[in-house]
Parts: sequence; C-alpha cells; structure tokens
Amino acid sequence: MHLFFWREAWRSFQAHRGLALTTVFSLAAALALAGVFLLVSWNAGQALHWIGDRREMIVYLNDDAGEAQVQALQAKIGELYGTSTFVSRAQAWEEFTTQVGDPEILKAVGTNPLPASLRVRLRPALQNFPAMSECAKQLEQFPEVEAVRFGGEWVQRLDALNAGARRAAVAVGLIVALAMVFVLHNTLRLAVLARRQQVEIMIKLGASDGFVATPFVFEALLETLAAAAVALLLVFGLQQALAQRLDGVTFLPLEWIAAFVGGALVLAWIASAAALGRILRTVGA
Amino acid sequence: MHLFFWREAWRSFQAHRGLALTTVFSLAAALALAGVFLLVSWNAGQALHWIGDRREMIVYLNDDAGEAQVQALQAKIGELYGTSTFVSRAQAWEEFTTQVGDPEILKAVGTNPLPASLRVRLRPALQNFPAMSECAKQLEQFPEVEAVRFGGEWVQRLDALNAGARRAAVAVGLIVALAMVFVLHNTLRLAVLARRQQVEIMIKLGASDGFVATPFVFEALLETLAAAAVALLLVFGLQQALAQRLDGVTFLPLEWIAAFVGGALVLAWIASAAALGRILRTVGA
Amino acid sequence: MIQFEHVTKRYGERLALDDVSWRMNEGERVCLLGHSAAGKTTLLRLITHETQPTSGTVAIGTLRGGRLSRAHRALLRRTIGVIYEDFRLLGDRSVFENVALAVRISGHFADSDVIPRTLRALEEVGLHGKQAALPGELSFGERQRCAIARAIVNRPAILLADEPTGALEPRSAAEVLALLGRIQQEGAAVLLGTTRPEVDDAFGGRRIVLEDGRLREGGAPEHAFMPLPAAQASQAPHAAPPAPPAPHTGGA
Amino acid sequence: MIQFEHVTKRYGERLALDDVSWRMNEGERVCLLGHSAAGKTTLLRLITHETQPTSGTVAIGTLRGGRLSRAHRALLRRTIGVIYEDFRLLGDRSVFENVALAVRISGHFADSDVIPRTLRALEEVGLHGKQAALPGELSFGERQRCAIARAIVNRPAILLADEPTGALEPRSAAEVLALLGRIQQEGAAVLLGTTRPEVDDAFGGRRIVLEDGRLREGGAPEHAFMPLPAAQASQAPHAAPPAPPAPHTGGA
Ligand SMILES: Nc1ncnc2c1ncn2[C@@H]1O[C@H](COP(=O)(O)OP(=O)(O)OP(=O)(O)O)[C@@H](O)[C@H]1O
Ligand SMILES: Nc1ncnc2c1ncn2[C@@H]1O[C@H](COP(=O)(O)OP(=O)(O)OP(=O)(O)O)[C@@H](O)[C@H]1O
Ligand SMILES: [Mg+2]
Ligand SMILES: [Mg+2]
Repeated sequence: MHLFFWREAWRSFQAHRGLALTTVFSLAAALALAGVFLLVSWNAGQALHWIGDRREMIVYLNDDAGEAQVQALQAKIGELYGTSTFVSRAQAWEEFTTQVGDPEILKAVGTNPLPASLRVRLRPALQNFPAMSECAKQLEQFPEVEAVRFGGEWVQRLDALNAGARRAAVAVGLIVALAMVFVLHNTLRLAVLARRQQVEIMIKLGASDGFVATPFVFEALLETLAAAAVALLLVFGLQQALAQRLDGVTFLPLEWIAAFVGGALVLAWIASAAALGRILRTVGA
Repeated sequence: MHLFFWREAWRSFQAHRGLALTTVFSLAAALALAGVFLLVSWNAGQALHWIGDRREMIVYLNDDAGEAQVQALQAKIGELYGTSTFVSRAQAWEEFTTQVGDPEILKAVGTNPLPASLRVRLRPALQNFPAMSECAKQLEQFPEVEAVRFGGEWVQRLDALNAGARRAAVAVGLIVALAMVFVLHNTLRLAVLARRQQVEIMIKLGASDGFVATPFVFEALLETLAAAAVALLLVFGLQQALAQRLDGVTFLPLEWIAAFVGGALVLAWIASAAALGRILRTVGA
Repeated sequence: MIQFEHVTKRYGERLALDDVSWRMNEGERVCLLGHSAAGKTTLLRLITHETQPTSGTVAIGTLRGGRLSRAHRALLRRTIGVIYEDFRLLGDRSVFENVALAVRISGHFADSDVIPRTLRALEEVGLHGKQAALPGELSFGERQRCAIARAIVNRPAILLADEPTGALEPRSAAEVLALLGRIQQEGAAVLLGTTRPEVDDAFGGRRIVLEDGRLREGGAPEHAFMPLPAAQASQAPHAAPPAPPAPHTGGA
Repeated sequence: MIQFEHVTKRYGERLALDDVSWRMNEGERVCLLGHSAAGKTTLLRLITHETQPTSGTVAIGTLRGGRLSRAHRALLRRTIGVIYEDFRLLGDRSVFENVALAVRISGHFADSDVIPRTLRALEEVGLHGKQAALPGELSFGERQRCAIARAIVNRPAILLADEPTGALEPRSAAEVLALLGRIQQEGAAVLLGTTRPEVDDAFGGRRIVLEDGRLREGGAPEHAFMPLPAAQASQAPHAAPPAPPAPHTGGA
C-alpha cells in the first residue's frame, strides 16, 4: 500500500508541476535563509572559540626561582589549569622592546627590570571571568609566584560580548525558525488549498482521512527534501564565495546538516499534516 | 472604476480569508527575515563606523617646539586632516604608567623620556590605509614634528575586515533578497493558482486581462502592505529586546523603513503581475 | 435498509424537506420524482450523511441516526455508489484513474483486480475508448458516463443516481437506465432521482414524488410534469404573452 | 452573422467536427440537435473562439477567421451570451454577484444600471428569491437558471445555449424555452444545442443536426432520437438481454 501512496505523491507532483515547483522554490528560499543563519552562527561560534583560545594568564616568577622549581610549577599547572610556556627575562625584554617600538625610551631604561614569567593557556572550562580570578588567587599562593595577571576587565568584556552574541543569536535564530515554520506551513497550506476540491471528492467517495492525507504528506516531504537540497547547495555556494575573502569560513559540519534536513522534514510533516487536518475537518462534512 | 477594483480586492480578501491570511503570514515571515537582515546590517554599519572613529594618528613633537608653534600646527592640521588633541609630556608619562601597570619597571626608568604629542582624529574620508600613510608622510615634513605613528598594520587589518564584512553583507543580502523575491512571487502565485478557475470564467465572459488582473494585484499589494507592517513590528520587537542586552542597538532609520516597504510593494506588484500574466496566457485560450 | 423517520431539513430559513418518512428495502428499485428544487438532492445527501437532518432520524442499514464519526461516515460511503448531478470528477486525473480511485478507496479488491474492474465498468458505460482522457477533454455526456462508471464499479449495495441521464440523448439514456436496472437485479438497491417523468416511466420501480419538500408516495405525475408543449411554428411569435415565468424556488 | 466554411476540428486523433459549413443570420432562431459527443459543444466553442478550427474558417460578424488577439477575443465574447452545459458559475460569489459581474464586464451599462438589470434578469429566470445564495447552496436546476440569467442579462446580439434545460423539469424547461424565444424575438440570434428532440420541438426554429461531427441541415430526427422505451413493469426483469450498450464515443 505504501507503494501506492508514493506513486500517488509522484503523480500529483507531476500533474501539478507548476504548483509543486512553486512550493519547492518557496521552501528552498525559506530553508536557504535558515541555512545562511546556521552558517553565520557556526562560523561566529568558531571565531569566538578562537578568540577564547587567546585568553591567557601571565604568572610572574620570583627572580630567585630556580629552573627545577619552575619545571615543578609548570607540571602542577599542567595538571590543574592548562598548558604553560616559559618566558625568560631576556625574552620578556625583547617582547617589551618590540611592543614599545621607540628606542629612545628603552635607552633611558638601561637595565632589564622585567621578571621571567609563565604564559598559561587555560582549559576551555576555565575560560571565564569567575574561574580565572579563582585560578589567579590559587596560583599566587605558590612561593615561586611573584604575581599573577590576566586581562580581568578584558575577559569580563569578552564574556559579556559572548553572552550578548549568544542571546542575539538565539533571538535572531528564533525569528528565523519561526519565519521558516510559517513559510513552510503556509506554503504547504496553499498547495493543499489549491487542491481542496480533490480532497472534497475523495472524502465523498468514502476515503479515510489517512488515505487522503498520506499522499499529500508524502508529497510535502518530497518537496521539502528537494528544497533542503537546493538550500544547502545555495549555502555551500555562499560559503565557498566567502571563504575566498574571509579566511577560516568553513561549511556546516555533518551533524548540523543532518539536523537541518531532519528538522525541515519534521516541520514539513507537522505543517502538512496540520494543514490537511484543517481542510479535512472543514471539507469533510 | 478604481473603486470597483478596490471593492473587488476587499471582497476577495474576505471571501478567501484563509487564503489571504496564509498569504500575509508567509509574506510577513519572508519580510521579517529581510528586516532582521537590514537591522543587523544597519547596526553592524554603525558599529564599524564607531570603530573607525577610534582610528587616530599620533604626531610626536620636537621637545623644542613652543606653545605658539604647536597651536599653529594644530590649526593647520584642523584645516587639512581633522581634529587634534594635545598631549603634554607629563600626560604621556601618566598614560604610560597606567599602561605598563608594573611600578617596579617604572622605578627603573627614573626620568620621563616621553615626548609631547598630538592625537589626530582624521576626517572619515581619510580613515583608510593609503590615505593615512600619505597624511603621515606630509605631516613629517613639518619642522615641529619629530615623528608620526599610526597603527599601520592594524588599520590595514581593519580595512580588510571592513571590506570582507561588506562583501559578506552583500552576499548574504543578495541571498536574503532573492529568497524574499522567491517567497513573495511563489506565495502570490499559489494564491492566484488557487483561484485559477475564477480567472478562467472571467476570461470566458469576455473580461479584458486588465479587468481580471487589477483586483488581484490590488489584493496582493494590500496583503504585502499588511505583511510589511507585521514584519516591521517583529523587527522592532527584536531591536527592543536586543537593545536591553547590547548597548547601542538602534532601530532602522526612516529612510530604510520607507525603502523596505516600497521595495516590498514594488516586488509584490511585479510578482503578482507576472504570476497573473502567466495564468492569463495559459488559461485564456 | 434505508429508513427516514419524520425527517426535516432546513437550510437557514429555507425548508428543503418537510417531515419526510419513507423506507426502502434491500435490492429495491425506487424512483424519486420531483421538480427542480423539490429536495431530491437533499434527500440523497442525507443518505450519504453529507448533511445532517434538522430533525428526525435517518437510518442506513445498521448505522442509525445521530452524528456518525468521520470513520463511520467514510465506511458508509464506501458501501454506497453515488452518481452526482454535477459529476464531481477529479479534473486532474484521467477517466481511468477517476474510476480506479473509487476501487482503491473501497479497499474491497486486491491490487491486481483494480485494472480489470475499472476497464469493465468503463466498457459498461461505453467509455473504454476514452480511458486516457481527462474529464475536461470529454463531452458533457461522456463525463456523465464516467461518473456512472465510478458509481457502479464497486457494485455497491446501494446506488444513488441523481439525474443520471441529464446529459444524454434518449437512446443513451435508455441504455444507462437498462444498466442501472441490471445492477438492481444483481441485488443492489437503486434510488434514482429525476425531474423527468419519462425517465421515471422508463426506469420503472416504485415511484415516490417530492413536491416542495413534501413526500407523496406513488403519486401520479402532477401538472408540473406535463410533457413540453408541442412544437411552435418556426420563428413565429409566441402565443403566450411574455409574462415572467412563475418562480419555483421560494416558499419555505 | 455566424459563418462556418469547411470547418474541421480535431482533438489529437479524435475528429470532433468534419468539414462543417453553415451560416446563421442576425436574429435567427436555430436549434442544433445531436447525440452526446456529436460535437455540439465543440461547435459552440468555435463560435466563442475558445478553441481554433484545425482547418476552415469561422467568421462572426465582422471578425473573420484566423487567430484573434486576446483583446479582440474578449471584445467578441462580450457580445455573446453563453449558457454553458456545466454552468461555470463562480463558486465564491453569490448568485447576484455572478450575474452582476457579467454586466460589469460587458462595460455597456452605467454603474447605476448594474443592480436593476441584474435583478430583472434574476426575475426572468425566477431566481430573485435566491440572489444572496452561493452557487453551492442552490439546487442543480437553480444553478442552471443562474447560468441562464448571466447569459441573458446583457441582451447579447448572439445567445448560445448549450443544453439549457438539462437540469429542469418539463414545466420549467418550457418556461426557459419561452424566455429564450422572447429574447430571439427582441432581435438576438439564438443558437440552442441539445440532445433532446422534444426540446428542439418545443423551441422551434430552424433545425440543424450533428451526427458524429458531420452536419445534416433540417434533417428529420434520426433513430438515435426515438423517445424512451415505454414504462417497464415495476421490478420486472428486463426484456432486453444485458448486452453492453453500443458506444457512442469512438469512431474518428
Ligand atoms: N447548502 C445549501 N444551503 C442553502 N440552501 C440549500 C442548500 N442546498 C440546497 N438548498 C436549497 O434547498 C432546496 C432543495 O434543494 P435540492 O438540491 O435538494 O433540490 P433538487 O430537488 O435536487 O433540485 P434539482 O433537481 O434542481 O437538483 C433548494 O431550494 C435549494 O436552494
Ligand atoms: N478538449 C478536448 N480534448 C480532446 N477531446 C475532446 C475535447 N473536447 C471534446 N473532445 C471530444 O470531442 C468530441 C465532441 O465533444 P463535444 O463536447 O463537442 O460533444 P457534445 O456534442 O457537446 O456532447 P454532449 O452532448 O455530451 O455535451 C467528444 O468525443 C469529446 O470527447
Ligand atoms: Mg438536485
Ligand atoms: Mg456538450
């Protein structure tokens, strides 16, 4: 019996090619917008992650800390907080030189007043302001440590930005999703409305609701599948174009694609079933 | 006669309330997405502008430049490049102190080796890398000027980011616009298809193409207007929600709103006329 | 089998059926005669439960009265074949598919039975040469034949025929009536609604007459059903003054 | 006024009209008799230019042959009133609006004329009590009356009536035929297509007969148009053996 329904769906698709293509195009447009949003979200997420990676903590060491002590400290930090790199006094002076850039000033300084330090790249879980200040406090307890510095304000701002961006993404994403549901639902509803008479006659012939609805739902799923494919192609094209200009713009990962297509199909299922249910109730006196 | 067409459009809107509402919702969804895109673009543009405002050039002055000379220089700069603020040697030292943050280092320096400087905020037209380096070259010719510095690499990067963002916006905007055109066109096409029989009968009665099409086009315009209003309300809601979290998120300016509604109406006109033209050609044997 | 008890049907103000009681047995042949707007189609629609009586009960077989569930209504309709006065063919399916759809919906027949059954029904109404045509490509009479084929293809227990020869010339009409008679003789109950006494005469069977929504069983054809006036001289002015014809539509 | 010269119309393989030549004068009354699928509707559709002849020319008034532009076709149709066999009413407009639309489309009448003209036409067909109903709320006969009202409301120069009494009982049919006769006497050319000889007889006028797409002017009714066989005894087995009826549809 399933074969019959698929045949019916295909027949209807062919008989109303104009209607079907129109539906596919509308759905593809809506899905492409959703896809663009996903692409932007994905890449923004990646970028924020990458910025987050740069968050580090600088542990200034006592001048009298020996090499062995420093290595023990590094091992302990590796265990508890994350990877660390050693920056000797000479390296620190060199960096300072390039940072300041003005040789006049450096000449005035004369000797190197800078301490050696460890640059700690924290584990992702610790990359937020409360965790970082807690870490800093703990590290300052070690005898080898003179002081700990991290861009406290800067980290706080980044946290706020991150949270803001996430909220904005959720808000925009909600609108995109809602818009997509609307377009999906309404497009399928219009497609069903255009065949209202057919539904009416089939009901008069004694067809059960399932018999009437199944081919429509199948057709809606086919159309949504086609539309999702078209939409993904468009989004892929956009990604390719962007990648040429902006380094590091990558395409959606497979799981996101699967979720996208799956979500569209589920929505199409619900939307077409709902549209049909309504028509069946009003038509099938 | 116009009155008749408006009445017809209104009658049709009422008689097919389901169809009309479905159409309005679909259009509103598509337009809302376009509106969200506009909102994001507008605010991103504002943000970039604001970042651009921060681009400044530092003109280091000779230690022997007198107050009168500096003021003359400032007047000349104001005329040619933009506004400038004077930073004395003492102020520069103070800033340096807070920047370095580590009192140990400063103690080692002892005397203040920093020169006085002018901070120049360039006119917007000059805020890009080529113009800035040209300015720098010119300023270095003045006898009072010791050296000119600006974040050359940083400015270049910002320029690239700006260009990239603009290209991305154009690409995404194109997709959004295309998607909207598709949804608009197809939704109106479906709405017309659902009334195909009516068109057929009117043609059989000898109605001219204009007589048949005008009420449909009027109805499409009415629906699009309603949809645009709904979409703007949604976008306004989004902006209000975002403004509470992210400072400085503002609503679209009036001209953008007008362009948005006008564009939607023009698109609706074209789309519905095209859809009708096609149906009239196929139906009206 | 079919039983109406004091059935009244109003459409808003309009009284379409007024306290109608009658019954029809299994395998019976009944002709429902009535002028236009008398309520024939309304009576048939009550049988198929496309509409509900305002008062009274309609019982079909074991399904009796009240509002049936959607599933029960569908079940009922699968046991009834209806020739609609306006045919109600699916415009986007070929003649063959229109008829085959009814077979598929009935669910009584195996997939392999669908094609031969459909072809036989089309042959019975003389449409086998047109099976690939869409309804829009048929003449009006051919469309009516298609509607007949769809109604009889499942050999339903009850066959409702609403003016089934309205679009046919006398010879074809006689053939169709003969076909319906044959189906009745095979055991189906056939109820034929018509405005034309000559169809009633040709079909035979028990006659019930509807007049403005009221039932008169076995009544003789009334004045409304007189044959048309004799041919008028070609192009000659009319004898009758051009008074507006008396309306047959009002009168609740 | 209407002139067919060697008109042939094919639908793919099917020969619907075969070398038909005839003419009809202004104000003439003509009855087009033919069995189902004889080609009557095809002939009428050629007059309204809903379809093009495969060969030959169709001339209507001063519009002669070839493909007319869309604007010319629209103009032509505004001078013709057509009663379609399947009515073609707008299902989403009331009876009144359906008829008024034709007045508006014609463009001949001032806005203030639309309402009285429409009401008069509805009265002429006896539908004035139903002006607010949608076509779906009418009986089949009432729908046909509405179609008639729409066709005559503009008092067209040419009136084409395709089985205009198919859904009406004899008395109403006679009234409608009388109405059409009156319109013809007011000066319109009326062409009435029907499968029923008794309608032809009642309407009068010149008779032309179509048989399988070929024209026979003024021919006597042929065997196909014999009256229905006499009443059969109620429930009695049929005298005729249940041979399938001869198809009337094939035969290109
Ligand atoms: N859905 C409806 N809403 C309102 N009135 C209706 C509806 N259906 C039918 N009527 C009215 O009920 C009356 C009976 O209609 P019905 O269709 O039963 O007549 P009928 O005997 O079948 O006539 P015909 O031979 O013309 O088909 C008519 O006056 C009609 O206008
Ligand atoms: N659009 C079409 N495509 C293909 N064949 C058609 C088309 N329209 C009509 N025909 C065929 O042409 C023949 C004549 O049809 P037409 O409608 O003219 O008959 P008619 O005399 O009006 O019959 P009826 O009394 O049944 O309405 C029929 O065999 C019909 O099947
Ligand atoms: Mg009826
Ligand atoms: Mg015909």
